[in-house]
Amino acid sequence: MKTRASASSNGSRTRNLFPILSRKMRGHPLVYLDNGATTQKPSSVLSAMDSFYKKSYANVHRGIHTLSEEATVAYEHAHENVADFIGASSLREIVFTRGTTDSFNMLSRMLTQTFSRGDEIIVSQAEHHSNLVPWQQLAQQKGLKLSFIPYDSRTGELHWEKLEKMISKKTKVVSLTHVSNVLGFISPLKKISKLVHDHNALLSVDAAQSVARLPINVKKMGVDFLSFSGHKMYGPTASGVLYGREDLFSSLEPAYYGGDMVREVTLNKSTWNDLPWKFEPGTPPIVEGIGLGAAVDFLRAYPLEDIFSHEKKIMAHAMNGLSSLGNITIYGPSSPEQRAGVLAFNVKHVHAHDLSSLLNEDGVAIRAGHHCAMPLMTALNIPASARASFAVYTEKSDIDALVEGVRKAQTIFK
Amino acid sequence: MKTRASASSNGSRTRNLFPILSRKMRGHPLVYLDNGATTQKPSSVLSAMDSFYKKSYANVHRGIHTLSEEATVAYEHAHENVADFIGASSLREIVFTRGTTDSFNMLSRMLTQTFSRGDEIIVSQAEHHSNLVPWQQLAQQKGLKLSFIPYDSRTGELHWEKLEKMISKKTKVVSLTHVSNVLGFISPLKKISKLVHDHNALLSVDAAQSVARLPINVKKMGVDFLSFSGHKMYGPTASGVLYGREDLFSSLEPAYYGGDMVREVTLNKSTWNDLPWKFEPGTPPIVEGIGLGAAVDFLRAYPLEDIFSHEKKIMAHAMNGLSSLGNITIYGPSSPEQRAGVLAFNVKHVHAHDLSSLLNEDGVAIRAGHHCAMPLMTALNIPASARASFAVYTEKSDIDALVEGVRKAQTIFK
Amino acid sequence: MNAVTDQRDFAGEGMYREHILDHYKHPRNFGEWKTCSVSHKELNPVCGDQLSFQLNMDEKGVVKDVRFSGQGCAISIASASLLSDEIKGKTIDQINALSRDTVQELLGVTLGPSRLKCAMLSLDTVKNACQIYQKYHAGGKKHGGH
Amino acid sequence: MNAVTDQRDFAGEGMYREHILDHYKHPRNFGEWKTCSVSHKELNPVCGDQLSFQLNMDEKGVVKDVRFSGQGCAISIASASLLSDEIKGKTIDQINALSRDTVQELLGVTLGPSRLKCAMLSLDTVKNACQIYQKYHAGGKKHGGH
Ligand SMILES: Cc1ncc(COP(=O)(O)O)c(C=O)c1O
Ligand SMILES: Cc1ncc(COP(=O)(O)O)c(C=O)c1O
Repeated sequence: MKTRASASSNGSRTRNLFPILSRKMRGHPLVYLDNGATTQKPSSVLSAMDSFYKKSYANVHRGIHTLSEEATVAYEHAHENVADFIGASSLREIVFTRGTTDSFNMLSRMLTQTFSRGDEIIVSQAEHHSNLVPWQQLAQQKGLKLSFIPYDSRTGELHWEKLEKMISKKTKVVSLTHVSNVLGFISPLKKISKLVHDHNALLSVDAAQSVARLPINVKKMGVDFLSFSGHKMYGPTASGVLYGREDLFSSLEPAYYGGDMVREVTLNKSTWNDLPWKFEPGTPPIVEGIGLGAAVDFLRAYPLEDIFSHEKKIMAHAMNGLSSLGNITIYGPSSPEQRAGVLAFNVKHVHAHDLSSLLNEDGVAIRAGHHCAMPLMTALNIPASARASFAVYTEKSDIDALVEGVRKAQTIFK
Repeated sequence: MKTRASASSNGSRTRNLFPILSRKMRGHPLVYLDNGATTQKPSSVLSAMDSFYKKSYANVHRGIHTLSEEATVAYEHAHENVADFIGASSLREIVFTRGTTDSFNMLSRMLTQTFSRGDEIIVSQAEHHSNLVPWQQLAQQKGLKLSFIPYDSRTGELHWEKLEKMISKKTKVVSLTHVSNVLGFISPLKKISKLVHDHNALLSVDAAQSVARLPINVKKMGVDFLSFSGHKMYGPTASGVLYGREDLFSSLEPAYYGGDMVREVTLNKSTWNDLPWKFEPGTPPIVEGIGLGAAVDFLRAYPLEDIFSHEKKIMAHAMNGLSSLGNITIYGPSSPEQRAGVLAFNVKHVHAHDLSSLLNEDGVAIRAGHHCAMPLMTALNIPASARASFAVYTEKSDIDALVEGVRKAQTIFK
Repeated sequence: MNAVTDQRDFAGEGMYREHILDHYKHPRNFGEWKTCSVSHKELNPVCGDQLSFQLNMDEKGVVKDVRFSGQGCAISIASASLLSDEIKGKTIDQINALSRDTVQELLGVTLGPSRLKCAMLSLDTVKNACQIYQKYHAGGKKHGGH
Repeated sequence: MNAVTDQRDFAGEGMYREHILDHYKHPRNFGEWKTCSVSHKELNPVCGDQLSFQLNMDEKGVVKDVRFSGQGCAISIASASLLSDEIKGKTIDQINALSRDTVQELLGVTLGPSRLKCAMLSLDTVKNACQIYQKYHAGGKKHGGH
């Protein structure tokens, strides 16, 4: 598991680890550039799940028989694996959820239970709906104030300086994306963390786009809560993580209830299980958790430093290639150095949907639309954009296919 | 898919469809009698998921490229398949959740949002924590009344007659298990439905234990909401269903928020997507949903009528075998005819944990504990019980191994 | 015209055949009248497409003429253009009978679920315009019990 | 004694060897005193097991004698019985140093995660009893900084 394979030098060997990438799309090789939506899965992750179902499957935590003991050990080990991967202290800080959205729904409910009317939540104008709508709805229901760090059209990032003026004694939590799923910028979390903690607020981070792109250490970055999805880090759907600092998790009341998260239940009263189980009601995503653990092993075999620099090279190649065509607008920071794996753009006279359909005819899969970030689209004053997003298996030739496809579209629509 | 295999006559052929059942446990064949906790998976379900990951995997609903279109069609088809399986009108009534517990958390939040202080919720003393703790906690938070249909020690079921006296104008919802996960009884849903609807209340049913054991038709049974888990019906973990009558679903506000469940989002306001997507925030359990669809195909190939009568024969064989040993207490209805697949019992002088450990040495997997139904254990005045629970692959020889193991335990502990 | 053949082969080659591009670049019946029998606008927030249709009806409830305007992708504009020709001379009942298959046949391609939404925006807009017209002209020919 | 070998081979054959059954059926130091230095009761709600321990300490903080009572499965009762013998003559620091491995060595089996909980109830109860004793006898030997 500790074998290191350099992502950049072994592009095509990496590709071979992903069964779906050998699929032909109408005769063309599959060029999958929709990794921001979800990544493909390596054989190691698929076989970890499949063989678990075939050899050790059972429900966890309460069974005494061998299968249940094995399942429990494997499931708990996956928590430890994730804890280690993001620099958490122990599995007590790792709650397995069903994805980033689930993490934010859970976290926002647990936190706002402790807030009072007039307390403030700060998010940004560039958040994915997943880190916006839960706070927005709960703020409305509970009379909380929701404020937004605005988009900065000069830098293609957020107006970071404004946070300093916005934050106050009323601010209870600041919840921000680590890497924007549209603009691709990387938030300066260390600085933000200091500012947030100086004001006795909490910092929650959306790592959906960053966890498989750059190294994360929650303690070094000073993050109090971290949310991410398994399916965007080479793991299965229906898996995800909510990390929380142990002292915070200990004092928070759960927001979801059911079996396994309880210690004692009477008809009218319940007490809660130990961490992290008090936040995992019902039969958990057992096999998905095991798949997530295998995805962590996969990511560890590169290291993330290499993936980060690999994707930066791909980014530079893509930004160059597209710009050279002319009539292309690229959103986000202009330097590839300040971006992580996500490239949104528009082609003059070609609607993003049409571009995506045309690219698809040549086997190139990109995303087109609002990327679940409608308020950002409003700020950018566009209804939709195209988005290419990269992964460990993305090669320069994939980018060449993209650029060639865009060129063709320009000809067709000129 | 429509090939019918009679479950009763083809016991051992059925066994061959489940890869894990060929595992040897310390030289013994695996006798898996913990199906109430979770069932094993047939090859068809495992390969549906594995090959989807290897051939058509992508995120659903918004992608324009071929993989995303294929994934969307497959995921939506799984909804239709489930709708058809339980007699729902269309996929608009089928929300994919992550399991029964998730369904109840979602449903209880959505409903109690519409209740007023003093309104009443009725559950029973025999509910799984999953259909108790969410209502209990929300009742407390919102000043609602929670009442309980009591356990009836004469029949081993619930005091059904009492519901008639309890129910009133204040009653907004009655939420009951279809098959008890401890007592094995089958609730008389048609009668209950009439009573509940006569009082303008809603009927929510926990079908976790019934959906893979007896035929269900929500319209014929008069059920307004139905919750169940994929992993207890030969499908994957992290999959589940919340069925809701379309008119009710249409008028309910969602309880969880995020991408994909919205139509339009501005910084301060959101509107919701069409049914059922307005209740499926974020990237849904895509592959799990497809696995669930494959599990439905599997169940359809028998029919459930046959599974039901097969499990009843197994039940009779087990009740006879255990009773003949003496010093055994069986919980629930005394006639196998009134039970579905679940058999809880205790052996005098042998703690259920020790029994389970001893059986495990001979490859027999049963459950021991409170089965996530602590209030029922209190009513039964026991701290724990053993539980054997059956499935389509359970054979008489499995029961013989169980009975022989219990006999051995009696000798050891005598 | 292409029949809907293999479910799995969405939007085969030639989705952007001359036909569609022609209607996109030179939409028929494009523009806006000052007055008309009924006008209606719809929006697809998912992709930002918006279409507005104006209908002129005769006393028998037949579409005499039509104009549309708006913005969107090639599929949505071409569908609107093709549909605007198609509905001329049709009764409201005939328009209500038009289906997603009609639109795909007009386009000459089979669309996957997401592009189908682009294509259906025009039909939805036209049908809703007809409904509004009927509501305000209930005195005329009633919506038959078919 | 069995060392913890293969993680995956929990509770191998002979989990109910004579040794454990003997301590279950004839628990040592079983019973209740009227008075003692400290007494403490713990409950495992998951399986309903409950154990109560009484300790008599000498002036140096050494366990002179012990009694336990309660109900539970064979593993929890046998662990309590074995542990009650083991702690006699030990200091509180020595008791605090006892681990889950100690208990498994006393039992002579390796337990899986759920049965381990049964086995650990006695050790948890004893350790918590010691902590309570120290709290109320803080004047004596302080809990060392190890
Ligand atoms: C009757 C009943 N309800 C609810 C549940 C909870 O299901 P899950 O753990 O899949 O959420 C179970 C299973 O444990 C059950 O047997
Ligand atoms: C930045 C960001 N946050 C949150 C999400 C939501 O993740 P999921 O859909 O897995 O819940 C996504 C992915 O769509 C994302 O890119």
